[in-house]
Amino acid sequence: MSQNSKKVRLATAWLGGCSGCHMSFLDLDELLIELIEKVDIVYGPLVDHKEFPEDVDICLVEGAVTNVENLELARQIRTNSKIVISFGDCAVTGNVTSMRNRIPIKDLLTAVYHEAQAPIGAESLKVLPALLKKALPLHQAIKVDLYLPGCPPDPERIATAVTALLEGREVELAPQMRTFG
Amino acid sequence: MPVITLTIDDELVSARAGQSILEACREHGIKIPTLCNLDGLSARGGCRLCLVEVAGNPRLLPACTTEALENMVVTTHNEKIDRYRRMILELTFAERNHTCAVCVSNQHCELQTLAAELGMDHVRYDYLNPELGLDTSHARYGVDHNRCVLCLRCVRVCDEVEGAHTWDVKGRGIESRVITDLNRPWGDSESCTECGKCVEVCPTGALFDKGSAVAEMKKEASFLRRILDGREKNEWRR
Amino acid sequence: MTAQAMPSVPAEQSQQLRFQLIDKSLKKFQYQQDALIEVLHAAQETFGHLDEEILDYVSRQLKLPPSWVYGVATFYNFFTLDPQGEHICVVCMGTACYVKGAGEIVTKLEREFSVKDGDTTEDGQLTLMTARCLGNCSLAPMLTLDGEVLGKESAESTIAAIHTKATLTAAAKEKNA
Amino acid sequence: MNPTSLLKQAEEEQQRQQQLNLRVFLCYSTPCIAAGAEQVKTALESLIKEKQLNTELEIVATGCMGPCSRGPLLRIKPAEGEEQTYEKVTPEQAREILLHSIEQRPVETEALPADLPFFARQTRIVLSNNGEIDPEKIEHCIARGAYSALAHVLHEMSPEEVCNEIKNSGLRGRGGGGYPAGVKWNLVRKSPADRKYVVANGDEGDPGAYMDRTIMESDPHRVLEGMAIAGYAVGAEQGYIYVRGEYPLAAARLVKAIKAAERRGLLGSRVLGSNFNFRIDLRVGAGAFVCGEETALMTSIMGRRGQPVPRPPYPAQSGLWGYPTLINNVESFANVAPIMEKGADWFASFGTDKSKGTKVFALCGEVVNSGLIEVPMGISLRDIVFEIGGGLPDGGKFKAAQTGGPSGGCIPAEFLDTPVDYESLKELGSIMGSGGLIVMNETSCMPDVAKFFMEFCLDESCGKCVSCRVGTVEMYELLKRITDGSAMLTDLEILEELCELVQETSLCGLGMTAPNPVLNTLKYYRDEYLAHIENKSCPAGVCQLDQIPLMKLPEHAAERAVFKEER
Repeated sequence: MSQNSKKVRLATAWLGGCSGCHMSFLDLDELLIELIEKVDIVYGPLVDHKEFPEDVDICLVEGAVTNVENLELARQIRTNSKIVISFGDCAVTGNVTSMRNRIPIKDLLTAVYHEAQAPIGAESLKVLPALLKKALPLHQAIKVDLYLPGCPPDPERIATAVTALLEGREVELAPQMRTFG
Repeated sequence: MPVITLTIDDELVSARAGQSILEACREHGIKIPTLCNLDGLSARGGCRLCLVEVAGNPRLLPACTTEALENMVVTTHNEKIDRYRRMILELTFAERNHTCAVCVSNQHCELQTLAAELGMDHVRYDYLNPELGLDTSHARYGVDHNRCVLCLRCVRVCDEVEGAHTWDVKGRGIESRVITDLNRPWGDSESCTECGKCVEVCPTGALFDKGSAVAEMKKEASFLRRILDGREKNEWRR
Repeated sequence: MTAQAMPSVPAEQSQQLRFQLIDKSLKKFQYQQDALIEVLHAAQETFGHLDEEILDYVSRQLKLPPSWVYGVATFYNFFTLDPQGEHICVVCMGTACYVKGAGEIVTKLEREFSVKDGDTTEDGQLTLMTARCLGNCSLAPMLTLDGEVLGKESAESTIAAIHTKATLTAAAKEKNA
Repeated sequence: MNPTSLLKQAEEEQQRQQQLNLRVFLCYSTPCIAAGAEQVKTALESLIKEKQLNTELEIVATGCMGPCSRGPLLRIKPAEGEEQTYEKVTPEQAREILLHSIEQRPVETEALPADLPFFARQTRIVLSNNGEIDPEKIEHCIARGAYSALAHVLHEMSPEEVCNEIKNSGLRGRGGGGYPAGVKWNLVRKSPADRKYVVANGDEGDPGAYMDRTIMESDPHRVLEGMAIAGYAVGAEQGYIYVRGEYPLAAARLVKAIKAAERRGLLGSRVLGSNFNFRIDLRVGAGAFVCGEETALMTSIMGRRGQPVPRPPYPAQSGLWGYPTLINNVESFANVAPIMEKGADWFASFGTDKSKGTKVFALCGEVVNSGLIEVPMGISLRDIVFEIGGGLPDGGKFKAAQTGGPSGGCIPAEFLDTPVDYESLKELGSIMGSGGLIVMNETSCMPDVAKFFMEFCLDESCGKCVSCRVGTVEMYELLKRITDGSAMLTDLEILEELCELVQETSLCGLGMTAPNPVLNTLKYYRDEYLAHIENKSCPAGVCQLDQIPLMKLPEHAAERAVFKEER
């Protein structure tokens, strides 16, 4: 894909989350311009690629693993990425996404798709990917190399981590940069 | 008061006889993580974060309840102790629903800070996701059992400092819950003096001022030392 | 159970009599706060359970904070805050009983009487409980039905024994009526 | 009473017993009652009434005789001739046995062989009165020497001498820990305080253990006497005996025994005419296993939530209400009087180098003769299971012996010849514990057994410390997943690491030992765990294994849409 073979292949993925972590990524502002010189963004909501590509160097994964589709994608990510980063609280802890874990799936779907204000009806359920019994933090589904907590992780954290990785250094976050929430 | 000498982390330090290892460490600026402990309240030894190694003792001992003794050799940090502390935090986070992002105490929470400081960045155990309630029957305060870590600071401050003993614990094991009076809504409590000490000493967002939104609940427990010094050292004259 | 033993006494009076039984225990222990567990034992024996009124009474008499009393009452398995069924079946889940199939007995009882371990049937007939070893391991699997020890039980024999008890009680009630 | 009148009463009672033609001992302990001992007693009593035999014989309703699986047990002791024991006696057989014995005709019901290994291989010190006395009759106990050791101690020995005698005997705590009793006694004796306490721990909670219940039910005075001797030795005037709430009969008998002893001046003020005062009060537990832990037990005696407190300080320094307290297990106290009576050397002649005396075990599970046994320390497990226990029933194959309850472990067949003592069992990853010994055959699944004990521990955790409160639940969740098919190999690593944490960081013994059954079964039966996880098969055929790991994709695409979930 990329003409410059030296560029790092970066992917981002959006599982069960609100996309806030991706928004925070966009908040990198001018750093994005610097970044884009060093990396190719090869997959994710920010670019238009249908399939998760091979040979990804770094993948930032937002969101908890909450349905079968998430799980399949998580596995593809693991198989094809060198470094997988749990990106934001939903991926790291399950966070808000996992607040449904106490509720039986059946009750949950009934409440959302049948009793909610705009009923969608049973038919549409057939196209929804099946929910897992519990929304899982990413590392309980696949092996994770680095944790970047925060809801969302602020741009400073993202910059610190990504810069270190691009420079081939070990990522060291100061305590105040690794708080949940 | 007689003074004793002991070694903490390879350094010779002095302490007053009768002091706990934790107190001795604090006076010398040696940091040991704690959660259930609070200066001014009785020591409990429940959170297990302040466990230290004492030479000659095969078991790790809680620094808060273990008396510092002459010639004791104490290690407060090493690979094993640090790992255990992180694992204990993992268990604490897995026990209830600490969804930091939507907590009133977000960014002002002792548990959250401990996890960041000790490098506990993910939980490997199953989150237990218990079904827990919220009691907002009190006019001024609320209790959210989802955030409670059972440090029992509220129980102790209410009993030891305020003297009301409104709080206690019901049940046991994983079913333990803090309660007011006969497990009635807090707002109906006959013994509660509404002093709010319990809220201020609570390390997490379990006890909060009503009306606080996410990240708005800041707490200040330093009043405790002032009250106690005033009382015990007769600093406050009548 | 005491209530059934004194059917002619009006409810209010019998309640009063029962509080007198607690008083007796309180006096025996000279209102010492340390005797809380003993007093709760006496109260539970008299009333069959410990409700709010009883706990409040005990806490006032012993001059203990209510939450303290509630905490103690809920710490120990013996004390129950809900009224018990007419018949109480306690299945031993000690190791010897477990390896000899006590778990299956509990499952089948739960199914037969539509009751969960620790709960009472809706009609108030049966309370099903499990115990951590009743110390009669040579009788494994064993259980107690209204305090009577039944040894080397099967799910079927237990269900039959409970039905027999229930029938007897029903018959006795009919006779009284 | 004074020592002389005590002796006199003992002699009088012995004479009365000798004048009888026949003494009939009927085991009247809970298992035998459940097996029909009550009906046997009624039949015998009506026969006596019918034939007016009451001057020639007496029926003694005794405590546990031992082989509980053979109950009801009846023993006939004629004034002359051999005594005979009969098993599984029906009321009809009992009538026949009694009639024929009294008329000196041959008894038709078959008696147990006199050299039955169940009895022959035992050494009875603690249980020496079991089956010989009616525990509710203090005269029976006095006739067999009860309180004579106390009389001797009070009038002939100094407290220091008593402590040293215990020390020299090598007696170790029978509650499981095995701490040298003499050391503890001396610590309390030397602790300066104007008030001290003695506590007997009868909160026997290990599932599958009922030694202490039997001792308290069958020979309560033995325990009381031991406590009084301890009180004299350490300088305490008040004792508490804490009985598990599940044991109402033991509590009732102890109350009776205390009253009877007080009435005779064997307890209370000026015991046996000395200057020593000693009161014993009973405390009945209310259903909390953790109260078997000594510091939790003491908070419970004080009427509080039975939560342990960190040690140090130890009870010997600061126990009940902050005063020095000697706390020992009921069985430990039951060993005291015999030691005082026969001497430390005599006691030390039983057992092994480091573990002296005998140990009472509750032998049960898959074994022909289940019941209560007392054996010298150092006997092999094989002798216990196959000689005394008579092996496994129905041709079952021995798989493991579980000792130490939820704090112990399973000992596999290859270690059957290990001597039973504190150190050897510990080396095998189990513990002596209070004395429950459960035999398991091939139909027991080890991960399932580990899960059973973990469920016990999480239920009984007091909740004070995080490691035990949450750790036991998480260990249980992992074991549940291993046994339902939803575990991955990584879960095994997490489990092992968690076991280590809970062991090392829990506040009290409950948490510290809760991982033992897991670690121990992982050590000897790891292949069983692996079979569950990797092959989804349970070698013992116990577990269903019908779940898939949470993070595993359903295999069929059809299962991936929501409507499948809804069905």
